[in-house]
Amino acid sequence: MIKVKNLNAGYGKLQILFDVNAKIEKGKITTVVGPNGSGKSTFLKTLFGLTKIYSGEIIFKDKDIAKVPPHKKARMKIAYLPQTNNVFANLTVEENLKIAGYVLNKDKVKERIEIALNVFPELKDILKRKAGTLSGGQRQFLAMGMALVRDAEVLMLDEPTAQLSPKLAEVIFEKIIEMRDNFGLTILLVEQNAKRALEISDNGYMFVSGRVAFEGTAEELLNHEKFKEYSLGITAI
Amino acid sequence: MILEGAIIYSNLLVLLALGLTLTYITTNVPNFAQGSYAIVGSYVALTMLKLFDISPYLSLPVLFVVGAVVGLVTYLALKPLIKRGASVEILMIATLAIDLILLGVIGAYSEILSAIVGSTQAKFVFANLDFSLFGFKGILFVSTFVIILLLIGLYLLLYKTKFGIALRASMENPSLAQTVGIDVEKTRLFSWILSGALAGIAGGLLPFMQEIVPATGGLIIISIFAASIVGGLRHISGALIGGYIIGVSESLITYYLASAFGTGFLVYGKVISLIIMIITLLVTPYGITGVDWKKVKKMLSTS
Amino acid sequence: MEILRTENIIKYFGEFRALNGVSISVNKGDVTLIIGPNGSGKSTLINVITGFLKADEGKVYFENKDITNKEPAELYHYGIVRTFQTPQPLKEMTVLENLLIGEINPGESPLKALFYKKWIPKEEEIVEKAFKILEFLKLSHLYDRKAGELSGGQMKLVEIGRALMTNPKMIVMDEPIAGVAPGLAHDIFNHVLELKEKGVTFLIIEHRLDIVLNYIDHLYVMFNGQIIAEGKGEEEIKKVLSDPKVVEIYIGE
Amino acid sequence: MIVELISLILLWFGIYYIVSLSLNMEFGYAGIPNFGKALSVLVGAIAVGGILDRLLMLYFGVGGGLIEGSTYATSMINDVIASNPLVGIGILILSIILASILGFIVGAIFILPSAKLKEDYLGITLLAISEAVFLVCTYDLNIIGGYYGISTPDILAFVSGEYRGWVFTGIVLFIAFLVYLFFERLLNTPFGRILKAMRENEDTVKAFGRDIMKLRIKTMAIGSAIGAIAGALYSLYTVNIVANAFTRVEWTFFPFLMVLLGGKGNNKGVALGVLCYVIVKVLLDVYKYDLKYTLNIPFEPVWLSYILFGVLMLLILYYKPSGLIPEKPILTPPMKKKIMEISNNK
Amino acid sequence: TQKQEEENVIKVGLLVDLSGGLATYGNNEKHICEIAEEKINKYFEEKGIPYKVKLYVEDTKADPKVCLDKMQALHAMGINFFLGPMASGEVKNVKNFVNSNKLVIISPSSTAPPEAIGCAKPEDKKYIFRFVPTDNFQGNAIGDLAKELGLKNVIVIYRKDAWGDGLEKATVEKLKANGIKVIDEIPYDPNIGDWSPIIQTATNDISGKGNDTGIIFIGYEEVATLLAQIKDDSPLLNYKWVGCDGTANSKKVIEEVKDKAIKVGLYSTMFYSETDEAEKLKEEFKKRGYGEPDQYALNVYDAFWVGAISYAEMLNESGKYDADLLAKKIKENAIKYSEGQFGVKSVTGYIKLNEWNDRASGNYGIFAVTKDGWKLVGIWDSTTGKISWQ
Ligand SMILES: Nc1ncnc2c1ncn2[C@@H]1O[C@H](COP(=O)(O)OP(=O)(O)OP(=O)(O)O)[C@@H](O)[C@H]1O
Ligand SMILES: Nc1ncnc2c1ncn2[C@@H]1O[C@H](COP(=O)(O)OP(=O)(O)OP(=O)(O)O)[C@@H](O)[C@H]1O
Ligand SMILES: [Mg+2]
Ligand SMILES: [Mg+2]
Repeated sequence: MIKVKNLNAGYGKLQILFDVNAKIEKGKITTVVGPNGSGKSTFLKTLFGLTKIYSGEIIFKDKDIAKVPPHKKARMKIAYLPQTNNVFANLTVEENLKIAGYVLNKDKVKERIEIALNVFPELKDILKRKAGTLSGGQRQFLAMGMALVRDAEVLMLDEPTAQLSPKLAEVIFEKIIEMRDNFGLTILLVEQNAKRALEISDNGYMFVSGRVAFEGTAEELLNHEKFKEYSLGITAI
Repeated sequence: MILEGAIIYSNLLVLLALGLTLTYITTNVPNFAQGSYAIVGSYVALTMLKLFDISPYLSLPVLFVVGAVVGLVTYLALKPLIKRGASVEILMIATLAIDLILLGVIGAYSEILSAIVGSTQAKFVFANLDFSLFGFKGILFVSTFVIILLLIGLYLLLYKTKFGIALRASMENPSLAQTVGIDVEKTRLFSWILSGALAGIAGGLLPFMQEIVPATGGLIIISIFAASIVGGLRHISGALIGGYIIGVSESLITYYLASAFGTGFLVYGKVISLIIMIITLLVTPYGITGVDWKKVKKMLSTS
Repeated sequence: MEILRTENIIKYFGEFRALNGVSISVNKGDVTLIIGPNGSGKSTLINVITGFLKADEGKVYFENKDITNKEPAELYHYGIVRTFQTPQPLKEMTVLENLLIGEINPGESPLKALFYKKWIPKEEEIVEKAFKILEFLKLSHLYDRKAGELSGGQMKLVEIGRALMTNPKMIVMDEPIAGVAPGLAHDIFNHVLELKEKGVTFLIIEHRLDIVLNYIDHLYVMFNGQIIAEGKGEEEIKKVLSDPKVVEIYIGE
Repeated sequence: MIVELISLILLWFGIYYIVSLSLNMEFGYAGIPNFGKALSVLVGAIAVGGILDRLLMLYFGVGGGLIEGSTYATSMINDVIASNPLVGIGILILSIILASILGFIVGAIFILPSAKLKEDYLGITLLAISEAVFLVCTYDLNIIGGYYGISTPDILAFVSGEYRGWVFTGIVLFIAFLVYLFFERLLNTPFGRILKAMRENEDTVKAFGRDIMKLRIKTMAIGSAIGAIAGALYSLYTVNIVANAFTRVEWTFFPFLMVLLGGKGNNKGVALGVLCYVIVKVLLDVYKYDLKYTLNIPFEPVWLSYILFGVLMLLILYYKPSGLIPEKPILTPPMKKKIMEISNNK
Repeated sequence: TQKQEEENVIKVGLLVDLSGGLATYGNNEKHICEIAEEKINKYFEEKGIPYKVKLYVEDTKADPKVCLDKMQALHAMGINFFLGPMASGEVKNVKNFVNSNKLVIISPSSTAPPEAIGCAKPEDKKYIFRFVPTDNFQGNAIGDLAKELGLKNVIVIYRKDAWGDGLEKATVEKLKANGIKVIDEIPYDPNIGDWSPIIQTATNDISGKGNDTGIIFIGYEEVATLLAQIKDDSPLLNYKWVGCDGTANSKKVIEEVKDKAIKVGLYSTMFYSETDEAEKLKEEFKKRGYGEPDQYALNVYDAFWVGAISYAEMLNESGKYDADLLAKKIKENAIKYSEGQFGVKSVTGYIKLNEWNDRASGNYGIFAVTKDGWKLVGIWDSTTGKISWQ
């Protein structure tokens, strides 16, 4: 679905990603793990066009979309859920959901909001509240709900389960599986809840210092040395 | 009489404050050039009057368009800065620079116009051109009508349409707005155009009340800001409430103070309105529309 | 020995009652964990304890002193330090500066600032300490990076690092390891244990039970603004976690 | 002509640099949107005009109203200064002390609304307070003579006319330099750091034990004291005080422009910003007439100069959106030492 | 060569308000100075005087600080002789700069007493000329006019700035001396937005008063705005109004509120000179499309002439700029010029300067609004205080 070739990207003059090559397969879940600051979020942002690309290609449906502006990507049915600042704090929950369906027509939006609210019934009681007053977790599932409203083919999720209770985190993982299995969505997932994420994924990538340190199936990654190093701590002050 | 004047004055402040609030809500830029936008409108209205003999009321649509162009040009001037992620303060200072440019343009234009018309056009009013209805001044009706129309329109636009939500969304978090497919560029452009257009209209009506000189924009900007802020910068109805608070305290309250404590007080209209604004803000730190009424109700019911 | 106690805290947001009579007790030198579904009021409780929200009713005692509704700045001087769930970096300042703020330096008084002698020694001390903490958090190579330009997890780490700069009696942390790589998360909790040895008390909110359960002494479960279960010691904690109600509302199958 | 231009540029550089430095501490460092900066400058004038003048009138036993009285009293003191320069210098020092004390007090009170107000609301409130005081001082003739104004002593009455400008410029530059040293010393410290932290995130600063209100009061007290010094110097330079000369445009907005132009949070940057502003302004004032005659424009060159000035400022902002010299982290000596160590180890 | 040309140019700075509240006056002064510039250059050429005058106009926004800034800049360009500034506050703010740099200025409109602009002795004001009498003259004229009009009670509405304040005080003093009762003194903010508090206050004051009551308006052309905002059926329009030189001959009044002005008369005082020179100048002014010049514009016109002639004489005698000589010349030439000794005539009548270099002479014409516009209806004689009605 998406093919990344020799991607070099960063913020202004600061290069973060170095020669990244990756393949996000259609209808599969691809999970990216890695230490903090290794460039996972930057990778997603770059795919969506929110950073500076120095060189490389991003092939989507046989087209290089490296230079397509983000709001147009949203229209190409690519959805992206940022890690931080992922809701509009001054808008109400309802307005947030509505605006998530900005590129859809009215009826479609209604329908999608319906779907999102069924997945996150907790949102129903707080529709009129400003998103800025929500608890951390509530905010997170509002953001997820917004991703659902978008009706995308490709879903890029940056730590969707952070700050969620174990129960809700599990709900999210199940939804992700469901979206792949029932709707055929292509999903690119970044998670620090790495073990669980890889358990449900097809493919796995590991980033270290802005480079791809591992590429393979999720299972391979789970059993790899590098993964163990990353998930068990050893250092101390 | 005194009430009529106060209402008209407040209406005009509301109009000016509306534009300010609008760009603030949608682009986060406190626009110091808002006053001068209006004055551009005033001079265009004057031109229409002097050269084509068109009453300022009738030229309101033209002013709407001219104001929109001024808004557009300002936005284009600010765009490189917004693109480079300039801070709010930088943008605000940039609008100051634009205000200065507008002052220069207006001044130069007033000279050119004077040369064409054959008399000094640096200073003018339309008050004498006004009609009167039921013993009230025409401007009272026109300004009230325009405000009602604009408020309803803006309210529907900002709070009831998808595009309105998009406007507010793109101000708050442009990059997130892009991820949902909003063309942030377009929304910004639109709100500057609209804000300029509102100022253009205000500019056509202002001379019915007060004298216009090239620097008038700079003189009234404080009252505009005061109105916009005391009502609450985050909501368009703030401009309405704020305009009335400032307008009424500048005329009505000042008048009553003067009749109680001596006519010397009459010059302190601006001071009194500023003080009332400060007090209002100290009581309601986020402006009147920022008050949490539920909380107030609870407080009242418990005490 | 008890260090912190809350009695019947009630907190409203408008009409909504976010805390509905919360009483907890934290023992000195313990690591106490609060869990509960999203929106159950955990952060609100912590905000009340640390003075960022004012309780509508109820009392908070710290070392048997009434600290209800005191200003956050004052509570710091009682020995309470906190982190925020959403990181609060000083965005335009460097990572190092972000940490240095953790400790108060006499040079922050304008009068003393003019006389280097008055504050240089302290400054040397905290700079030294800050670099040690950065090293530990794997951030030392980023010491001069602006905090606003960090990754989500790194910001979280800076948040923790700043709290570690001080020598408080109690550290209150709101989801410290959300978004932190699992290995580093373990490291952080190992460090928590080290500090605990030195007598520091911890009150923590966290959802990542897979990591934190190994490190705690005391557990509270919150639901709808109330404490619904409590357990002290390994046994009791296990019991609480297998309580069907807790499983239903929080842990899931 | 060149000589006069340089003197003019230096004089204004000095005065505005003092104002801008203090604004930079308040706004650039502490993040207080002090849109009432003009007030502190006006306070300096009040210290000289409202207090010192009255003292002089008492001393010389001049009766009558302040406006005429100050004229006579200052005329008498000028005669004294003409024969005894020390008196002039004494009055300069006295004025500076009076201004900074009064500025200090006013600044501390002025910021109190910030206990409740944030950002824009605070900014406009400070502006409103400053504007209200300005208007009252303009209309009420008993404070500093309102729109008539009052005279102040000529501290350089012993210097002959053609050199007065130069000597005064020297004094202003010297004081500006001292103020610069003061701020460098004051702000490259944990104090400066905590101010910036407050600007960035108040909650964090609160959580770590600092009293925001106290910090603000200290900042504004110092800032206003310094601003008042500029006001006093300006009054002594013009040898009189006219209340409506202390407008928000000249003493608040333009200093903001200078600070942002130069780069907020950076005292050296601010110097560059002030210099740019002053040079552009003076050169435009002077050379706009040539523009008119070469371009043959059909209106007064004054308008052209407004336009050009605005455009130039915009261009600088485009070119350097975070100021000519962007903000740098505060490096205290121990930080420098440690960083050196690290880079040596690499 | 260019350098020679440069040396033969007399640079004259004009400091006026072009963008603020006094913009119309500023523009009038600017335009009339442009006319003067042409005429003077022609005159110099005809008389074989080897100089040219060149005008440099600056906008002070009526802000004393800006005024000083601009004067400094102009001085740096080598300008030593200035016309203006307009307001007393501005004059005061530049006073020291003028004295220490030995510049010479002639203000056409600053009327505050010398002590109020910081001059303790005539010596302090030796380079500062004002071609306008201080407020006492006009105050007396208005006071006498009110008396002649048969007024027993008056309300004074005045502009709250140095100009309005001074004239108001002088007028009230004279009114009281003339046995007229001042019911109320109503100040207004020069940047006023809404006149209704003023109108309401005046209406309250005047209600039930007999027709020996009048309204004295001391301000500028904003009287037109004020009148425009007064409703047609307002009682205020049933009384006589008296204006001053700020309102006299205002074109705006005729254009915008002629009917109301006719109703109240709007008797306004203005400097009067018998010469038809003024008429010619006004004609010329109108012809160029500038409208009607005001009193201060006429003052600055004379100031320009006297200044230019004196400057040229100074250069002839000493070969360079010499402030003391120039000041001396201006004082002498003011009289010669008034007497027509240079072959041109004063447009504001006889210009006699007192020891403070302020104008100390002048009769006032009384103008009123009639169906045919402004009309001279009487002349007040400064020596007798009598009015001869036309
Ligand atoms: N400022 C506020 N205004 C209104 N409601 C609020 C505000 N802050 C929190 N709430 C509400 O109070 C409830 C408790 O919120 P709180 O942040 O304490 O939850 P939490 O237990 O920390 O949840 P999470 O695990 O998701 O962070 C939630 O329903 C939340 O929406
Ligand atoms: N806006 C920015 N400007 C400059 N540098 C940035 C910016 N955002 C992130 N960085 C830097 O880029 C690097 C990679 O950041 P990124 O957010 O991609 O990490 P990540 O892998 O998502 O980490 P985490 O697990 O902590 O979210 C980090 O070193 C970070 O400091
Ligand atoms: Mg990330
Ligand atoms: Mg929480």
